[in-house]
Order: sequence, then C-alpha cells, then structure tokens
Amino acid sequence: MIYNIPFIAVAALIMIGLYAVIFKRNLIKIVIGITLIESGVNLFLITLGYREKSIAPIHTGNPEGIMSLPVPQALTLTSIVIGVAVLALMLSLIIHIYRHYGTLDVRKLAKEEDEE
Amino acid sequence: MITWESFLETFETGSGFWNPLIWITAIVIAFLVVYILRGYGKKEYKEKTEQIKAFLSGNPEYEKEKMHIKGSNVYWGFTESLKWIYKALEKMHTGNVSDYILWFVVIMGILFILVGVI
Amino acid sequence: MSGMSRIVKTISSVAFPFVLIYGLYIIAHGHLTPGGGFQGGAIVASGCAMILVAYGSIWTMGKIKEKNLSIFESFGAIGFIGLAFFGLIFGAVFFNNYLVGNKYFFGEKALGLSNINTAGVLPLMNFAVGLKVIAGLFAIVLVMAYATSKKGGETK
Amino acid sequence: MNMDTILTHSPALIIAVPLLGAFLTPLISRINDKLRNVFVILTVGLTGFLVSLLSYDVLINGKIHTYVFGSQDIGSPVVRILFEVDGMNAFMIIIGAILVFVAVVYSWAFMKENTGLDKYYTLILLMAAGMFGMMLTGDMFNFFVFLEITSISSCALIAFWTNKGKAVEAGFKYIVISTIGALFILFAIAILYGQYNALNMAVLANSIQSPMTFLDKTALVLLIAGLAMKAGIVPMHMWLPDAYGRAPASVTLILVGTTQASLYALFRMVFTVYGNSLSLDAEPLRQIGEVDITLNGLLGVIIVLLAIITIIVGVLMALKQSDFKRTIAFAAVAEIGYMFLAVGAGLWAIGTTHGMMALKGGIFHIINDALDVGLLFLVAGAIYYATKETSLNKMGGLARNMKYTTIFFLIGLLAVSGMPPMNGFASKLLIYESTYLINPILAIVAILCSILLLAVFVKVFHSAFLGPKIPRFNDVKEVPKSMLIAMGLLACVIIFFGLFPDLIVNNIVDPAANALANNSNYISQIIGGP
Repeated sequence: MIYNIPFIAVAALIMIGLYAVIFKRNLIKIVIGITLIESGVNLFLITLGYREKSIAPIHTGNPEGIMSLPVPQALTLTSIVIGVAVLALMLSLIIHIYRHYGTLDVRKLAKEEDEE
Repeated sequence: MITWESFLETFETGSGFWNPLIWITAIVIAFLVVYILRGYGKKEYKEKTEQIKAFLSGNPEYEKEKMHIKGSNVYWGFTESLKWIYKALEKMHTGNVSDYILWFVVIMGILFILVGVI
Repeated sequence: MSGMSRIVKTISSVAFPFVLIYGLYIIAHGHLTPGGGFQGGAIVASGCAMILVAYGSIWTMGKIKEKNLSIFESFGAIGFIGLAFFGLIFGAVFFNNYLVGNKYFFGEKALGLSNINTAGVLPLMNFAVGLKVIAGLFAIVLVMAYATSKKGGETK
Repeated sequence: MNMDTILTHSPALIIAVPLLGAFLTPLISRINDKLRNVFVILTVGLTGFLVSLLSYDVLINGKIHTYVFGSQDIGSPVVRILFEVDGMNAFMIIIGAILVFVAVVYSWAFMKENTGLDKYYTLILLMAAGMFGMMLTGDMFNFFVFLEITSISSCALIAFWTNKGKAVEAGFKYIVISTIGALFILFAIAILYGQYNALNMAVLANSIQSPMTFLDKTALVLLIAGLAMKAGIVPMHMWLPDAYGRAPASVTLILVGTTQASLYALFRMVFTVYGNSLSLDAEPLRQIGEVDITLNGLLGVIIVLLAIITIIVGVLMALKQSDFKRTIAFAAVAEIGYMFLAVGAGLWAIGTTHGMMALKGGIFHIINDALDVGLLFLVAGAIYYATKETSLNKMGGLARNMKYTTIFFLIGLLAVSGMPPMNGFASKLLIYESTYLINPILAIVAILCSILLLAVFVKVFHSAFLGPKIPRFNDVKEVPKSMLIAMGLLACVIIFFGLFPDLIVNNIVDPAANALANNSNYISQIIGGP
C-alpha cells in the first residue's frame, strides 16, 4: 500500500490540474493547472525508476547497494526543462494578452473574439 | 528505378482506373468541338445600344459595387435551412480554451470506456 | 520595477558572487555529480534574477542589453551543435564522444575518485548548455520584468 | 566525404543542419538582412537535398535506414536515441521538405516589413528541425521532445504578430492545447516504459503482444487522444482554425506539416507499436455473444466515426465562415478527416485488398492535402499582403489586378475539392472506392462532403476574385516575385502529382503503405531478423 501513495499523488495532481484548466476562468490559473499536470507526469516518471532501498545513481565513490534507475531521472529532467520553456512562453503571451484586452478572464476573451 | 514509360501508365484503383492524360486529351477535343460549333453562331451583337444593358424586370440597375454578392450571403438559403445544425455548431465553437480541453477529456473518457473497459 | 532598499541591494551584491560560483561549480562538475548545464545555469540565472529584483529592471536593462544576451545564447547553442558535428567529423557518428581516450583534454578514463578531467565532450557540452541557459533564462526574466514594469509598459 | 557517407549520416544531418542554421541565423542577421535570407534558403535547400537523397534510397531501393546517436553499432537499442527511417518516414519527410522550402522562399517578401526577422527565421528553422525529428525518430521519448520543440516554436510563430491581440490569443490557445496533449502522450510513454522497460518503438512493438494488458490499452487511449488533438480531429479541432487563421501565411504552411506529423505519429503508434495486436490472428479483446471484438475492428470503427464527424463539421463550418483563412482552415479540418477516414477504413478491413487500397488512398491524400491546402493558405497570405484585408465580405474583383494569384487559387481550388485532373482527385478516388466496398454510406458521405468543399471554395473564389471592381482596391498590385515563385512551385508540384498519379502511387505511396501495414520489417531491423 505504502508504495502506491506516489501513484495516488500522481492521479490527484493530474485531476486537480485538469480541474483548474477546465473550470478556472483566470489565464494564470490555467497555467498553474498545466504546471500541476506536468508535475504529476514528472512524479510518475520518477516513481517508475525507484527501487526498494536503492541509492542515487551516481557512479563515482558510491557505496554498495542497488541503484535506482537513471533513465527515468534523465527523462524527467528533460521534461522539466521543456516545462520551463513552455511556462515562460505562456506567461509572456499572457502579458501580451493583458496588454491588448485588459482582462485575463477566458470568457470575456472569448466574447471579444465574437464581437470583432 | 524510374523509367520514362512509367510516366504514361494508367492508375489502377482496384475496380476502376484513372488516366489524367487521356482525360485531358478528351477535354481538349471537346473544347475544340465547342469552339468549332461556336464559329457557326450569328454575329449580330451590337455595341453601344440597349443590348449591353442589364435588364432587371424594368427596375433600375444598381451600382456595380452593390451588385457584388458578399461572401457571407452566397449560400444564404443553405445556411438558413440548416439553421438547427449551425446553432449547435456555434454553441460548440466557443473560442474558450477551457472548453477545448473539456472536449479532449470527454473524448479521452469515451475512448477509455470503449477500448480500455471493453 | 524600481529598486529596493539599500539593505537589500548590499546583501544581494554580497551574495551574488557566491551564487555565481556555486552555479559555475554545478556546471563544471556536471559529468561527475548530479547537476549539469541546465541546473547550474538555472542557479546562476536565479542569482542574476536576485540582482534584478534588488536593483530594479530599469537599472539592469541599462547595464545589460537583452540583444547581447541572445547573442550569448546563440553561441551556447552553436557550441553544443558544433560539438555534435565534430563528433561526426572526428568520430564518424553524430554526437560521438571523440575526446574519450586522449591524454590531455578531458580524456582520462578515471574510475573511482572524482576527476574533473574526464568524460570527453560531456563537460564541454555542459559548458555550452550552461552558457545558453544562463543567457536564456536571464533574458526571459529580464524582458518579463521590464515589460511588466511601469516604465517599460509605457514605452512599449 | 563521398555520397555513401552522406547517405549514412543523412538521418542525423536532416535534423542537425536546420538546428545549426537556426542558431547561426541571429549572428548572420547582424551582418546583413539579405545575406541572412540567402543563408536560410541555402540551409533549407541543403536539408531538402539530404531529404531527397535519403528518401530516394529508402523508397526506391527499399532499404530501412537506422542511425544511432553517439555510437557506431546499435548495441543496446533500449536506451540509445535511435532514428529509424522506413517507407512511411521517408514519405513524410518529403512533405516536410517541400513545405519548409516553399515557406522560406515565400517569407522573403511576405515578412519583409516586419521587425525581429532574425528571431522569425530562427524559429522557422527550429520548427523545421522539430518537424523532421518527429517524422524520423524511432524513440518514444525523443518523439515527445521533438513534439515539444515543434509546438513551442510554432506557438511563438503563431503569436509573431504581437501587435494583434487575436494572434497572441491564438498562440496561447495553441500552446495550452499542445502542452496538455503532449503531457498525456508523455504519460502514455511513461506507462509503456514502466511496463516494458524500453523506449524504442521497435522494441516496444516487439514487446506488446496480442492479449493486451490493461496498461497497454490505457497507453493506447492516451496516445490516440493526445495525437488526435494535435492532428485536429473533431471535436478537438477548435484550436486549428484559430491558429491557422491568425498565423502569418508562411507559418501556416509549416503548421500544416506539423499537424500531419502528428497524424503520422498517430498512425505509427497504432500500426507499428500496437501492430502485433492488430493482425487478424490476434486474440479478440472480448466476446459479446457470438461477436468477437477485435482491436482493429474497434479502432477502425472509432476512427471512421470520428473521421465522418470531422469531415461533416469541417465542411459545414467552412461554408459559414466569412474570414478567408478561417474558411481554408476549416476546409483543412475536413481534409484531415478524409485521411483519417481512409486509414480507419484500412484498419477496419486490415489484411484485405480494399483495406490496403484505403490505406494507400489515405497516405496519398496526406501529401495531396499538404500541397493543396498549403497553396490555398499562401494565396490567402498573398491577398492579405496586397490588400491588408482578411474578411471575404469586403473583397471583390481582385482577379483584375492579381492575375497569377488567381490562377494559383484556381489550381488549389480544383485540387482541394478533388476535381479531375488534379492530384486531389486521384487520392479521393481511391478513398471513395475502398470505403464503398467497406460500407457504402461512408463513400456517399465522403462524396457529398467533397461536393460541399467545392461549393465552399467556389464561394471564396466568387467573393474574393470575381465580381465588379471595388474602388478601394484600384491600386492593388500583384504580389512580389518571391511569393509568386513559392506559389508557383507548389502549383507545379500539384500539377505534376495530378498528371502522373500512377508514378507517385507506385514509387512513393506503396512503400509507405506497406511499411504501415506490416511492422515486422521495422522491428526486425532493430531486434534482429526472425
């Protein structure tokens, strides 16, 4: 049971993230939702690489014992880097949107789309 | 390797075939025939008379610019008769990011029930 | 964003070199310990962001131009791709680690204790990535801070 | 370096050359603007040359190329980043190369008046690199990385005209959609990795055996949903008209390519990675009464249903639009539906002759759609360039001033609505015939919607090009030469494809369809022969 807790956390993070993206009106909150989904997926990847009582996969001067898998960690790292780029891009777009429309409410933005 | 003959081959589609070169030849011949037939027509068209004016049941002719049917009016009848579909479709296209994701989740759920559970 | 009080400015000036050194250490030891180009670069960039917060975006924009940062970023990226291309030229495969096995330059095959002079092109690639990440992240933070500050917003 | 060496390394070089070019562009841009444009065109041209070299070897000589990064031998393919090029990949990169080259030539004049062009060209090249990566890679995680590179750079390009609020908004929608789609794809990849301890597509395809586990099915659902959203399948298509409509025309052209790269990835996942469960002797998922529910039948029905909805909604919405580029974008949605329909039909009737025919039709339609829709978008961009107008309601009589553009639009119109003798007809004929053999209703819907598509473009043609001269457009001039050359290139390719369909199908489409339908070659190239 104790080893299922990370997976429950993954499911919870993804669900909360999806909830935020779908039901929140503020663009910033949507972005927060996306980052939550992303952390959920990253947590899932990291959890896959864990083995019971394993040590960090550093080769130099390591003590005896099994290592946890390094590949999921590399994947997670790549995913985090991509996430940073996406986050920066989304925030800069939000700055531009706020400048043009003076609002961050998705529904009001969708209405402006109709009027023009 | 690609040979020159392979350019001319007919495209077999299983139960039919399609060769654009033959088709073009046929079209060109048809145009030639039409052109020749056109040559037999009368040449009685008179410029600078009433003949060149448009006749709109006696109504005065509009300005040229107003005569042009605008883009959204072209299929007015079609869109009017299918209003019920368009109402639903417009309801669907809200232009709201959250709704886009909602559709994604809905489709994912349906697929999950169809593929995963069955 | 205008600058903060003198205390904050002084403290961040004192702390900045340490952050810088720590970040550069993480970059340089990327092939031996956890970390590498991105992590170290992010640390250095956060140090720069600290200066940015302390002194204000307008002052920082006057010192460092965003255009110069993007030039550095290009150099980092070119370094990375160039190293990969050198792998094609010297080692017959793209991204080949052609430096492993030579005696002088990052080529030793050290086992056990940490030796920084190892791992072939990996440290070089870490440097390139570090340069790119420092310049890129700092440029992002700088431009965002400038765009949301009052003066930057008006002059836009 | 002789030809063989270049050929061996070409899968890597196709990615590396645009990447190197992308990062050199800001530096060269400091020297001279014209030099930069020439440099970008040369870079893309070199990539195109490599693409043609590679795809000739793969398609005509029937080889499968593999390329492992960082090492000479394959060793352990599970971890290493690996590119694998078979018929389908080679087919897709041809599309990518044509579109990118045309887009770069087009942007010379089209984007001339904008500032920040060094960033524009950098992003274009990055997008091209990401697209080629998506089309070439044989590794699941690598695919995710390239997907994200493509979506980040294309989002920045969609929002390139930041002085227009709607462009920025479209860019934001696009990045939200593509990030969430990509994250779910990553989740699926993680599930597969956790189960089989492999990221390589061929190794995974070998591991996923016929009675699928629950996790396999979950991963399949996530992959299909995420990639279908990236490809713009109704009802997940709404980002597509926004993004296509607001982006600069040259960017839209490459966006068509990236959308189809997602579509390709969908086919690759279903047909290759899950290929073992699709074959006829695979165990059925479940029995309800007497009926065996097999994976290929179920997926085929789902895909065909989605495709029919896509076609109908796309065409109907296109008929209603009054914006030039949005109209074409909805038509593009409908066209994607045609490919999806054909491939779904091929999945439904897998292993039969008409199933294979449907698959061929769908794959042939991918390249035709890219060319036709791309040409129409370029024409829309040319009209925007000349008149600064996007609404169809305010246009009229443009044919008097823009003769060449009109001709190009006419070619695109005929091709996209499947009129003989253009290329769209050949592929649609294949689709009609094969779907008729599977279920006549599918073919009837397809033909009716094709007629409606013609109606859509006749409306566009009428309201933009025909009609009396409008005084506002009296001094409208024909667009500059580079744009005409770009459109002319696409038009020439369309006419060539239209005149020699048999040549194209035999030499380009057949290997791609065979590669999709039979995944054993793809697997044995990595794992070792059976």
